[in-house]
Amino acid sequence: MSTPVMDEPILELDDLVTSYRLTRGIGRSGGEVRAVAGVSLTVRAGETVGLVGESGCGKSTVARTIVGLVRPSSGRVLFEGRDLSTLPAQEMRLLRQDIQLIFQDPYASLNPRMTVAALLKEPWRIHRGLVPRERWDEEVRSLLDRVGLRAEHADRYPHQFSGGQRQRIAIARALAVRPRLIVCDESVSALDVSVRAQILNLLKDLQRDLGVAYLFISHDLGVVRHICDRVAVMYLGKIVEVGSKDSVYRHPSHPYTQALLSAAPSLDDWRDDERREIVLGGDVPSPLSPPSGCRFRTRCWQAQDRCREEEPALIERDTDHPVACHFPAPS
Amino acid sequence: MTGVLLQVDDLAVEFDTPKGPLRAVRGVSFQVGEGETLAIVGESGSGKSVTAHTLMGLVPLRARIVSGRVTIEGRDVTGLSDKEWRELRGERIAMIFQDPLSALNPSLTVGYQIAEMFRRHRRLGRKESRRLAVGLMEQVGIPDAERRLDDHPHRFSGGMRQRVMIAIALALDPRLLIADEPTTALDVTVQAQILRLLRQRQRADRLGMIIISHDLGVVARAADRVAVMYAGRIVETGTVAEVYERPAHPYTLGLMRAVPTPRDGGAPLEAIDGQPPDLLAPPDGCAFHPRCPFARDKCREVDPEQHELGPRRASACHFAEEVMTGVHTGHG
Amino acid sequence: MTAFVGRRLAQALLQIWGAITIVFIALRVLPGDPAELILGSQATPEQLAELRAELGLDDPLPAQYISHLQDVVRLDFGDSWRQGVAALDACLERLGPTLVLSAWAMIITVVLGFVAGSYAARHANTAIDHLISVTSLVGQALPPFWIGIMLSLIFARMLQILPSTADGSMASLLLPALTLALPFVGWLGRLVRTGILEEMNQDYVRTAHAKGLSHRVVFYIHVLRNTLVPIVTMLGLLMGYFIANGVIVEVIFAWPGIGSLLVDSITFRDYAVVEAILTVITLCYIVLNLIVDVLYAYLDPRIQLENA
Amino acid sequence: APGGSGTGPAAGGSRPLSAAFYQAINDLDPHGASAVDEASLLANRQIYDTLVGRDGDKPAPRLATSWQQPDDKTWEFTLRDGVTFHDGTKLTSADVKASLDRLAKSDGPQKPLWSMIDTIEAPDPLTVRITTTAPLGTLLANLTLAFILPAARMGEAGFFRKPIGSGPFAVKSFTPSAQLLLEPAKSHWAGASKLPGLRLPYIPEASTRMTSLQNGEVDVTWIIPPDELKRLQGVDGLRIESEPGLNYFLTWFNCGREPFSDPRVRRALHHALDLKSIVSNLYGDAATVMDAPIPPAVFGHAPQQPYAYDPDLAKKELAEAGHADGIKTSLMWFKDTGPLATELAQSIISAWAKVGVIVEPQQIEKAAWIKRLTALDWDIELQVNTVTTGDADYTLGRLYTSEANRMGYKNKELDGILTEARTTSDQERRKSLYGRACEIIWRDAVGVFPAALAATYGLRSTVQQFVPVANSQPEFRAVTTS
Amino acid sequence: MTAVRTTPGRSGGPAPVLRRLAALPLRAHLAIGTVLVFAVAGLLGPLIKPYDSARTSPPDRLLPPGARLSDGAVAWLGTDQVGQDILAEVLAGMRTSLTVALVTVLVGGSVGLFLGLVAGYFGGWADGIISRVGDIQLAFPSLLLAILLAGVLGPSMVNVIIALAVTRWVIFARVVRGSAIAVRDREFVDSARVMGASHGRILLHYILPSCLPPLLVAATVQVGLTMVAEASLSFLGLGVPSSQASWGSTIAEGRDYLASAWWIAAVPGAALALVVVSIGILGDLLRDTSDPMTEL
Ligand SMILES: Nc1ncnc2c1ncn2[C@@H]1O[C@H](COP(=O)(O)OP(=O)(O)OP(=O)(O)O)[C@@H](O)[C@H]1O
Ligand SMILES: Nc1ncnc2c1ncn2[C@@H]1O[C@H](COP(=O)(O)OP(=O)(O)OP(=O)(O)O)[C@@H](O)[C@H]1O
Ligand SMILES: [Mg+2]
Ligand SMILES: [Mg+2]
Repeated sequence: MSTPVMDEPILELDDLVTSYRLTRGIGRSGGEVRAVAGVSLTVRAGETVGLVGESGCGKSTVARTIVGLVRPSSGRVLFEGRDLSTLPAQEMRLLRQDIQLIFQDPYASLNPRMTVAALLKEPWRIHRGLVPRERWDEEVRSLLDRVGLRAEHADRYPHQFSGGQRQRIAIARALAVRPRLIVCDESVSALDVSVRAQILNLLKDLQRDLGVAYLFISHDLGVVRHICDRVAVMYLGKIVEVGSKDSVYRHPSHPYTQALLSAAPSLDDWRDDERREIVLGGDVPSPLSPPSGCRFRTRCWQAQDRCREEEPALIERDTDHPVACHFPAPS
Repeated sequence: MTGVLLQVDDLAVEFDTPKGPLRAVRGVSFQVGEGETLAIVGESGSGKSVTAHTLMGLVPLRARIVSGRVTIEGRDVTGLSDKEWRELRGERIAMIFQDPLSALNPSLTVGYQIAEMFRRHRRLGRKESRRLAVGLMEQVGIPDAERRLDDHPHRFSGGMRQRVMIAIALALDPRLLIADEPTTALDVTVQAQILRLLRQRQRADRLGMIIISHDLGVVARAADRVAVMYAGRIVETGTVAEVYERPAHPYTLGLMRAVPTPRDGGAPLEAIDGQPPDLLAPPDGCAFHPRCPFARDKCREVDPEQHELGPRRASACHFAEEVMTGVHTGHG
Repeated sequence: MTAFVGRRLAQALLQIWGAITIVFIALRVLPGDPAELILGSQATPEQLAELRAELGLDDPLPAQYISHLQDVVRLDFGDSWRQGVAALDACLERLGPTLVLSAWAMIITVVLGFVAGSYAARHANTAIDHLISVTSLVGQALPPFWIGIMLSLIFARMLQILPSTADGSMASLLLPALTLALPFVGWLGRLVRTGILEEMNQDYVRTAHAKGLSHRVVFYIHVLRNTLVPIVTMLGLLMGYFIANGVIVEVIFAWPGIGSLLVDSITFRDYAVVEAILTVITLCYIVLNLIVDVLYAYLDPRIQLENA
Repeated sequence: APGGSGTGPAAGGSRPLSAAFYQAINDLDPHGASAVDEASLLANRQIYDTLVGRDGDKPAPRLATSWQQPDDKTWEFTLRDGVTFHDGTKLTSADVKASLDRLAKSDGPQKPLWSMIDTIEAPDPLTVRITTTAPLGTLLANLTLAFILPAARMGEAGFFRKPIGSGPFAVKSFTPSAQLLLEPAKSHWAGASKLPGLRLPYIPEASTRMTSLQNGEVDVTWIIPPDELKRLQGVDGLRIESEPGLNYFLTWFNCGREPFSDPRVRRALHHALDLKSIVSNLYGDAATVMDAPIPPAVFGHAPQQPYAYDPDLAKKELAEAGHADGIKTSLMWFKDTGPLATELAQSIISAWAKVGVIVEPQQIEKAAWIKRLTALDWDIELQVNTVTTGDADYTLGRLYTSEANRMGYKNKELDGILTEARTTSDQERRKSLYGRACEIIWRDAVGVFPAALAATYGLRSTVQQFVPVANSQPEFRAVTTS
Repeated sequence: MTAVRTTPGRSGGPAPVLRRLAALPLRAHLAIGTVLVFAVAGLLGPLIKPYDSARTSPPDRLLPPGARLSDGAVAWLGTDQVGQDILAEVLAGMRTSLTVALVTVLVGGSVGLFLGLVAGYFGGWADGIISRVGDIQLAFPSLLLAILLAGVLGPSMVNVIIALAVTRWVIFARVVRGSAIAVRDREFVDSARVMGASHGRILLHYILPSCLPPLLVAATVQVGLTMVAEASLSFLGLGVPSSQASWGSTIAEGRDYLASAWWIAAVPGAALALVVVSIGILGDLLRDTSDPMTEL
């Protein structure tokens, strides 16, 4: 596998909107949730982009839209410049291999009735010709080795593994189709710290060796900071701030980002007991009826009348660090 | 430190399983003083919850206290009858659980569930209990308490539900509050709200508090003292500053290094290799030795006792001093 | 709430339409012709033809279907040829006794089922628990008519302490209601048992104990209420079963209910009555389910009628 | 609560007499669709009255005190004076005329009985004159089924839910096929009933019916299932009364079909049956082997020489008819046609199997049975038939003519005999004609006539003055309880 | 005889099955034993005690168990109202009853499985139609529907099966639909979709295996209930015709003799109860062990 050029965009989301229809009874529509309300984001080959935000803000929906589990209601998903929604089914199926998804729950994401070997061979059964049949066993061994499992694990069932091992299997399975982009939806959130560290290290190694790009979804700011090159902060279906890791963490410009960073617990918190922490009041509003204007204004301590009326756009000011706020903190 | 609220000595709890006895808690000792917050950290399955439940007299099904003594406000509670426990729970010691949705009864109103404390323990009337419940809800920061009293839990957000749980726990002014992963199910911003609320209440009432978490960050923010659990034992205790600055057990050290920090600059994390031990058949010697970089022959043979490293500072490692200095030399 | 009820009613209408259609199809394609049954074996072909025309049996099926639907909308099922009265009247006259019987069977089932179920739950995995569970299986394994006849033999013929037929007294309700209830007592008991055991494992029960509540309060105020939620839905179903299973019990105990009338009417091709009865039973069923849904929402506030 | 005002077994003196027949009363319209159901007739006999009744096999006066025939086609009836309906109005010839007119026009099963009626006149309040299109020998027998309604009220809507008649009992309440509750009429020409009331519940399940007789919920019940007869005879507080009945089993061959078009085959099958043993084992005292195509209690019955049980002869005859290898055929019946019908069918089938006739049992549903029966779509069939009027014409004259063509049997001679018997009013002549008909039918083995059923009544000992009757329609006017 | 060897590190294999079998509670052994005994008896019954509905013997009617028949044989379980040996009749009846029950469940189960899978997996209008039809049918109490159909079609084994199967498919379809929906949104199914697996493959390899255990449990329960329902239809005269012995019809016909010749209804009744209870116990066990996660 060739090492790709870093700057080349591999995935582009262009004003992506994804809604869920709530059904009520017999085929009646019960309204729509705009879970993703216009998201634009770029992932370049070989890089890791973090997507952080609170529960329900639409992170998983972004992931599911990218891999084609749900259809966007508007906007485009471009993979290597090609619009996924306009592709013919056949090509679509082929492209599928290039984007893989790893889920949060290592217990639920593996078919309990398949052995590890069967799980890993499944993609080759689906995409015939990807790996010739006679090389399957060999390939399985090398995949297991790749993710730090032993060859004899191939004949076991998922329930015979620990959570960390299962997540390794899930990763091996994603790698089986040699993807260019892996979307990790909270892939380490369910793991204990020590195991989490193993998986994070593994992901980094794989990126170094294979050049895959990651869209890394997490609510854990510490983890995102550790693994990502760039970070996007999401609030209620919208991205409020994107930028390189350093600029976002050092100079958060959006009040929500500031609050998030200040609320995130860290090992060093014991040092200054009476830190000036920003504790936001209230909860994330329901995406069924988002607030007018700026979506964050209901919890923002510096909201003004303008925020109520006008929705701030995600504007790039001087640096490569766009913020969607009328009154961003100077960076 | 003023009076000791809770004293736990050599507590051991076993589960009867089809595969034999599972030693979930293996000789745990600690104390909590008035106005003090003790954090218990440790990975999943290390026995934190079982310990906490045992303190409440809620020994889980098919579990059995093998040994140990629990003293609450100077009173040995190990052999209390059901009725005596009932008088203690809620009145003297109270508990908050991880998932505030499942921990509340879905079919009773929030108001009822709070007021129940006054009605059952204090035998107060319906009106009076409601009035008190409204007061409590306001105290824990639930806006519009009067109106929300008659709502069912599912109408509340996660943070609000946890506030309700706190209100219930604090209803009868207990002296000791146990919080088992009180914020794990919550978002960071809400977690910050709840941690602040707990801290405020604890300071105001000079509560003794045990906060259980697997998140070292949460512990750092919320606690005065830490007890680190591994495989059913407390492997290290001390103040937050002591433990975080100079871990005295290789497991604590491993935990610290496995957590990404702003300072690591994206360098590979130092993961602890291997798996937690099988509690049905814990390894001989120190339970941590198969994963321990410091392990020697002694560790494989002798299960280390807790030994004092200072006032209320202890470690259950044969080579605690070495570990403590190792940290210093390793991470300057 | 109104939207919910409206939607449920729409669904109910659909069900009724379906039921009417099923019955129509079933009755019109079946062999056997009411004209022959009415006139008996001595009728001439001309007489038969005349009567068939009169009964509208000669029209093409779609036409019969349409006019049938129109009649049903007007609640006019035609006359019962055997009773010479409006089919709906004949049917409604018998509905009362069936409902009374079903209601009593329900009361017996619920009382015994809850007692047995909560006892078994409190003594889970003991010999008594297994006994209750096997007994409940046996209750369902015996044909209901067998149970009925045995009860009648023992209590009415041998002991002579209870009447074996409907004579209007409360005592005469006992055997049929018991027969109807017995197979379901164990069934409900098992349901209650698992419900309670499941509920007992819920986190909120732990909370309730941590609050220092007594076992009684935890059980009766916290657990039982939540156990009721899934069971209440079952009870609606159960009442439906009782109305339907009534057929057998009504025959055995000469109970003048709707079920025995139905069986007779099918045998004698009394279409009008069959249609009236099945429509009425379907209606009962649907109304019951509607009540259950509302009750469900009342008991379990998580289910909101608006977006159920 | 359902069931009306009945009481439990322990109730005392004033409770109505409870009499449970084994069939359901569906309708109280005596001219309606269920007019010849035995259960309806039973109810009608209590509520209404007829011009003529039966005494043994002779007509007896009821509402008509006398009658004469001015000519072959004309009958004149003189009505009893002073008869009133339950509402107190007088019963006159106008009521009789209206009732008979209604009957003649009805669509019910009695229609064929009245097709030969020409005019009905009421020249004065106590005289009714009936003219027929041809001489009608069965008129008196038919009139035993013609119940008289009050002309002024019979057209009212809902009249038959609580009808009024001139019979010994008035309707108190009625739930079709569940219960009929009667109270004694204040007056009756033969004397008012002394019973506090009469309850006719329908108890479909035989074992329940027996239970309710035994524990006293029911005072009288009939028919008693054959297997219960012996058992009940030994029970304290009960007594059994029985009477030769009008119900009998018949097994027709489809004489229009191979191989049954050959009388030798039919006779052979007769010889193959040991009816004596089958009937006595199955029915005991509850039935007797028949010696004619109609039961002995019927007017017109003439005993015939029984077919001997001789399987060898049967085989020989079958061989002669070209069926040495046996026959494959079928027997159809419906389950509730009569007591132990299935058992009887099985026994007959087993017996025939022994002579190489393999019969496929076809137990089908009643509606399907009727359809196939009338369409002659069957080989052999088994049924219980009732001579409702007690007159041979009702069965022989109705079913065995070439025109009726009920079993594919056609015999000009028989047709002539039956027509003459119907149109003759000389009863002696009729009797001998039916005797001849019996002989022909028996000789040609149109069917096998296995058993005549007895009308068996179970009574509590407290019931007095009960007269068991052949037609299962006992009268309760004279019954008393002690 | 070959020795049973276990491969270390593998689950399954014969030895663990035997061990698991041995670890079952007593009532499970009794239940399995009963079912086996009846299965063998059903298979060999016609060889031991042939039954022929056309071989009645009126002189031998209603004889108590152990009585000697006119042909010299002993009727160990007595004779019925036409003089048939109850033992032979019960053996023959078992074949009918079990056939009716198994075929009914098989037919109803297959239809239910197919429709349930389609409804549960695809959702949308297919689900709408299937669920609505199911609702319509459930608005009919199942016994009434069976009565109506059996009444309409007339008594025959095939018709009984049709009438009963029509009332069962909804139950199976609901069970399958429920588990299909539960599995449909599980992450491992999503991951197969992301992999590009076709609907057919997902249905067959992912959804179906998860639907089978609950279907199997439902099927076991329904086998028992179907046998009871068949008996109830017989009681109303709508069951298998009496020329074809079935437990249901024997019990139903023996009902008039419960006071005098109890053995007619009691023997097949006891057999029916035993089999149904045994199957019920097995169903319970299946329910407890059907989740592969509990095999740990
Ligand atoms: N299948 C669905 N139908 C309807 N609404 C949905 C569905 N899935 C998600 N939603 C809603 O869409 C919104 C975004 O959900 P999403 O799962 O993308 O959030 P998330 O950021 O991944 O949250 P979490 O951190 O909890 O996983 C939420 O409000 C959620 O309730
Ligand atoms: N009911 C039970 N039966 C058998 N073993 C149990 C039971 N409950 C807990 N255990 C075992 O006891 C040990 C301690 O469990 P405990 O719940 O206290 O862990 P914990 O530290 O609270 O973990 P977590 O962070 O996952 O909540 C674990 O190994 C667990 O498997
Ligand atoms: Mg998510
Ligand atoms: Mg825990």
